[in-house]
Amino acid sequence: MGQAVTFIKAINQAMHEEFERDPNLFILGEDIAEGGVFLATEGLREKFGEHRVVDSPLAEAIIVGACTGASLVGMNPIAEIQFVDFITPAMDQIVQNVAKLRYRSAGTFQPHITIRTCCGGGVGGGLFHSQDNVSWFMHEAGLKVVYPATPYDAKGLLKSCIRGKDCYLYFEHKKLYRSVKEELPDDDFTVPIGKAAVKREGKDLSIITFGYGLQVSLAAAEKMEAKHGVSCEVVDLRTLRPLDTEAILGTVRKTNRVAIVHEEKLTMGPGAEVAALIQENAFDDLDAPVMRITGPDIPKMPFSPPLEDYFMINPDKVVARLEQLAAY
Amino acid sequence: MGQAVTFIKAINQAMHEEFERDPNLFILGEDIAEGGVFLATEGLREKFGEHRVVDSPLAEAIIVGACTGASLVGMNPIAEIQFVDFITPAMDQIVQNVAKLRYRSAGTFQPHITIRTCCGGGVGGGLFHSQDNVSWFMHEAGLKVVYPATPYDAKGLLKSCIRGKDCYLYFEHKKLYRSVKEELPDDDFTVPIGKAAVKREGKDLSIITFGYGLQVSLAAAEKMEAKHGVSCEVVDLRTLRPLDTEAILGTVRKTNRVAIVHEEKLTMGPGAEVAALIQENAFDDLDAPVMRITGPDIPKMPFSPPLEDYFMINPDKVVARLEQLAAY
Amino acid sequence: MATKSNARTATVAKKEARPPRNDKPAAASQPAAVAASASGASVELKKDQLLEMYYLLLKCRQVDERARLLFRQGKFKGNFYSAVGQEATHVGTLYGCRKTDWVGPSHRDMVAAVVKGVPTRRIIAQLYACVESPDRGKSTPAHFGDAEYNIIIPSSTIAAQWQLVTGVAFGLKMQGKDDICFAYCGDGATSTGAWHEATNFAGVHKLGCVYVVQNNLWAESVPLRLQSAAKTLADKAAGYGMPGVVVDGNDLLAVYQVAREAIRRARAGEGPTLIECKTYRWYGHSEIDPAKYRPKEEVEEWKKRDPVPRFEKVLRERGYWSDDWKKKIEAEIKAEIDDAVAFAEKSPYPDPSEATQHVYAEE
Amino acid sequence: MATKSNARTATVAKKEARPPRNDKPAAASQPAAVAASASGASVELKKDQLLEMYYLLLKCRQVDERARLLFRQGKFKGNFYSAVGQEATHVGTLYGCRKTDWVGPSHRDMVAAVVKGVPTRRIIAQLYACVESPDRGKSTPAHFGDAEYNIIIPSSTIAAQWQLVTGVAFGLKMQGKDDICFAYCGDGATSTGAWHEATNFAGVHKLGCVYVVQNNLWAESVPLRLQSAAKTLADKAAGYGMPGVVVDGNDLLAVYQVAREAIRRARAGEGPTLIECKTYRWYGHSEIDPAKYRPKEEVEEWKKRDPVPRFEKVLRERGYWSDDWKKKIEAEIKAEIDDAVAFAEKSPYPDPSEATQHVYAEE
Ligand SMILES: Cc1ncc(C[n+]2csc(CCOP(=O)(O)OP(=O)(O)O)c2C)c(N)n1
Ligand SMILES: Cc1ncc(C[n+]2csc(CCOP(=O)(O)OP(=O)(O)O)c2C)c(N)n1
Ligand SMILES: [Mg+2]
Ligand SMILES: [Mg+2]
Repeated sequence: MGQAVTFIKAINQAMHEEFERDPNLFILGEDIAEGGVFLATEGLREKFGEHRVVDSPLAEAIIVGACTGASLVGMNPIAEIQFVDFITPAMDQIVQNVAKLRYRSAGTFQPHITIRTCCGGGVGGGLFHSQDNVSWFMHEAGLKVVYPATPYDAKGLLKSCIRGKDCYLYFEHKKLYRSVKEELPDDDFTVPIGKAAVKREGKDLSIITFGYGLQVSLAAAEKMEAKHGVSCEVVDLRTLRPLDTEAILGTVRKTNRVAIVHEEKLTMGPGAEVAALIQENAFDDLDAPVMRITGPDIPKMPFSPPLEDYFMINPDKVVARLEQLAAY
Repeated sequence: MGQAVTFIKAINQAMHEEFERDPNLFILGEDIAEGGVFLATEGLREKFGEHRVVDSPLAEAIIVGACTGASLVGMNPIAEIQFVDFITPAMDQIVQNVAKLRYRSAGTFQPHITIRTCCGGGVGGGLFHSQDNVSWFMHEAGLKVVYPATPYDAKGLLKSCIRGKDCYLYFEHKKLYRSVKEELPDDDFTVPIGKAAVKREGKDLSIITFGYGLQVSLAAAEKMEAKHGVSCEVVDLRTLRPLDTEAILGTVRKTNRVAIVHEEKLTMGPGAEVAALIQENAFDDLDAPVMRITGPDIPKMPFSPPLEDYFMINPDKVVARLEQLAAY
Repeated sequence: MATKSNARTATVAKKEARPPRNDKPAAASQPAAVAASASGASVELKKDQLLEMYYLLLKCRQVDERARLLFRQGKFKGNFYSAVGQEATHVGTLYGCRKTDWVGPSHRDMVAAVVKGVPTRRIIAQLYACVESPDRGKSTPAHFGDAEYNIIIPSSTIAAQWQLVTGVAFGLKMQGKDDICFAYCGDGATSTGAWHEATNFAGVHKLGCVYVVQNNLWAESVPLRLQSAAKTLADKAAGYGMPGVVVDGNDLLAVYQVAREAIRRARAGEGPTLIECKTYRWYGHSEIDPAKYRPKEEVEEWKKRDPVPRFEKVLRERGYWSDDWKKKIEAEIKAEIDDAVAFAEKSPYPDPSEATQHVYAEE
Repeated sequence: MATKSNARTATVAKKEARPPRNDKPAAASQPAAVAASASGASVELKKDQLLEMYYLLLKCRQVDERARLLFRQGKFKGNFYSAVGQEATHVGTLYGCRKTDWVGPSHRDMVAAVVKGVPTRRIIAQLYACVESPDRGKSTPAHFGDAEYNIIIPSSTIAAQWQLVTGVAFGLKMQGKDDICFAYCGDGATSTGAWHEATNFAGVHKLGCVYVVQNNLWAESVPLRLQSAAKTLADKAAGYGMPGVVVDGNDLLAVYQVAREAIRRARAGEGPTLIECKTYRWYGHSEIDPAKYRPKEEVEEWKKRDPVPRFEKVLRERGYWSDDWKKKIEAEIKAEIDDAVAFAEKSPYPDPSEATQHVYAEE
């Protein structure tokens, strides 16, 4: 194993290695050639040149459109949307062009794109640097949606997107960028898309989560163990479309009690689909309703610190709800 | 009561009456001054002039942006998005400006807009004239989402939007335009936003639906009664955000078995939220898992007739699933 | 004029008078706003090339008219967007292009495939949404695409093709290839954000794009005066740092000449060109649109500028014309279309199970 | 030049030389690309008006610099986007406007509120995200809006203000009012689809908009050459059928003069104008951006064109200047800011329960 790297470094490494590996790989986005706000693309321009690390005009639709078009002649594009809050101008391209081009041409046109974007709150970003918006894309057949929570998964999943044949949205939670570190193998590795992972074994109840929710859930699980002797299993979805139904139902059948934890707003958040799916497929295994522990139904998220705190999930908030679940 | 009018005529009437009532009301959209593809705006320009019935450039973002801005000086705008398939270019305006302007200004700026759009398949429209996309907007705090199923509700709900203070998306299913007729009261009436309605009483199981789903569900309910003596209650949500939790839980507590019927794709479709909500709040009242009877997880929807048929819900498909639910 | 700061040689473009910009009848407000025809003077084309161009023009017309007829006969479902009246914009730009060049057609550009050399059977099959269509019935009729011929399948969302084609050109540039990209759109499309972002991007990267705006004065029932206040749509080009040219879109040789220079620039890596073709659609926006919003005189005036007899006149002037030849090719084309129709009618709809195919490349 | 087809009288604009368009140091490629200053010749302003303009210019500078300081001192969270170096674009356009005129600022235009006459306490309170802020802490610092002064609260999404202001102008026109709308944005914003759709719409409806593009050569670290290939950003105006003017954005009177004509047009119902102000931000994109991507020489060159001493020179030339007066107003402004800071520091954060307020007008 190499040395411990941060989440953002893992992403940066993945791109460096894949740029080396595939001469057709390029990246297009705003403010990337200098490394970007979070240094995700640090060193790429210096090493691979500005014809492969391309600063785009301030125009999210054509970032996606140009990448998609370029993929039709065999290029391998990464489109960076600086913040997922600014993905809305590209909605038309993503939903109508990217997601449907393969389908509407009966597979004769084969778009391939990795759309990297950063998301999530709790970093003082306010209403326009804290959004998730992942739910919209989970709804769209033709897209795959990846949302890693650890450096290992971040690196392995990004490589899978870049090497894959489909159209991917890849979410990076800002709060993870420098807060989690992990030793990564020196050797090349990938993480399969569409597979969840049990990140903590447990037997009394299950927490299904992803992204920053994983950190919060693991901390909450520790507290539940320490405080109540309740053993929590924590499942990291890693991919939000397609959902890993098998893994989800597996943990439900094991513990019979399940909570979904995410930062995104409650109504029509990712938890809605997961909860619907579980009760549909494992109704008789449930000893309690599937619980959704999520952000509130207000714009994500107001700036002033007490308002931001109100919005954010944290271990204590999760524990308070899990206590109810355990007692149901 | 007056004479029976179609769904589209009810919408047209609502606008005529409200244009008469409120001199600040105007409508902006593509191809509307001549009446539009479906004649929703028929006669408005002739009666109220082209300064109030304004053909816009082919530009959905500014249709919404201009209406929202105009509302800040006290105008009362209806923005027409010709097909909801073409709402994606306006996503940025709807989600970031419309939905959040009131909130981010702590209520000091007060946008008000009614975004009318037509949706739904089964009319040979193919991939770009059959979409729903309603799920995205159900997720957004700051928006209200209305989706009527009958001429009476269409007229009454549209009036409520026009007279309301919030920002509304108003969905019109194309298949309903001329297929349903109803006698409407001569007197002015409105239908409250946020209230579902029981459209058929029943005691054995509940169907929760909206839009074109209502027609399909009512037909399926008849068949269930005739074929199996199963009495189905049919609840029309009418508003998708906010959901009428009380009405939803009411029917669940009455019948203990519930299916959600909608045409939109399964994953993260409106049914996901409704199912999650029901099992959360009425778990012990359920004798069977909440069932989702919906369109498949493929782009909505392919053109060729057998492919379209594959996508569409219909009474027989619904009955086949309801039989399973009744037998659970 | 937008070409001002990007001085070019195309005399045709400069001579072009502007058709009327409002929705008044053209004839009333500005009679005979047809540009002096380029009629070949500066265009060096050999006889067989000119005859081939006429053949293609006629074939576009016949294929399009047959498609309309088939729709009205209830032979296929959905809708159809006729390009009749606008065919010179397709032939003039695409004539002589490479099979490997890319085309991004919009809803009204099915006949671009005719010029690109796609067999008529494939085109008609697309209308029938049958398994012999390149899209196996997934997309609506007239949204013809063909991966074999590098014709991107249109999406209904206006300017989608503009974005994709720009991306293709970006990819080709990164690969050092000199294949180029043609994109087509209407006057209405120029108002979209997608169009703006793509055109601007192509300007920045000097992409090999030939952008063809078919200004037919209407976007559905919306007249140009409510679409744009620009003097010409080509005026937009300067804002993207590219040449903008206005041309009589019903004058085949004029279009051809303007396109040649745009093609040369694109292939040489000198960047994109925006060509505004002033033209007109004879029929409604689609076959279900009676188009009552257009004054009869305007329609009549434009029908007089029909590109087909105008080009016939050129051939006559040069002594290349023969009525027999015309009859012969007309019959040939008709036979080809008849065959295609028979072929499509025999081809079955896809099996319902195909609905779930092609959503992803990897399950 | 885009003004070509819309001939105007502003001599200032026409004399303007273009600052360098690439990311090479300005000094190296094109030394002293500063336009001949309008220096008042044709601008009729009385002494007290000129002094008031200087006062506002200085106040913008001081408020902005204090905001930067407060951020670096950790007094408020979030981020800050300094307009230092660009203040003449705000004072020159907004000086003398009505309280009922509308302003659509972007992220870098907090000081527009200073010119519009908003009390400094409100502005500083916004930075502190406290209950005395007009937005009660809902939005991020520097995104200052104020319904009392018709200043639309900015969204981060670039060009959102452009869209809203255009809509306001549309509403005002329908109401027959002659209040007008000012919108501000950067060079980067001109690439967005939202910007295009709004500007085009304003052209079509001849709305009362004064559109101000602050071309500061950079959009974050992205240089203008990767943003646009247009000769000037004002070249875009012709594509919308409106006049486009380039002006030295660091020359207060030049901006003022160009803006007067735009304001006159807007108020008279003659339609919008696009003004490109060539200017420069002295500091990073935000306070967390060291802006290493800009050559030192370029920054130095532009600091020499500081609008404040340039306008001081004008006052001196006219014999209106006095060092004592400068000291006096400086102290006055400082005192006002000190008071505002003390005020904001005492104001509490909102109660968490406010998080759920203002989502809807009606529950
Ligand atoms: C984004 C989007 N908005 C609206 C539509 C509906 N629509 C289809 S064609 C059309 C008019 C197109 O006009 P123009 O660009 O002038 O092309 P023309 O039909 O005249 O060839 C409209 C509004 C659409 N397809 N896509
Ligand atoms: C739609 C959108 N995309 C991206 C961003 C991120 N962003 C914020 S400011 C900025 C650059 C703005 O540049 P410019 O328009 O030139 O204004 P300046 O900052 O130079 O004043 C970018 C890319 C955003 N806020 N909104
Ligand atoms: Mg047109
Ligand atoms: Mg800038």
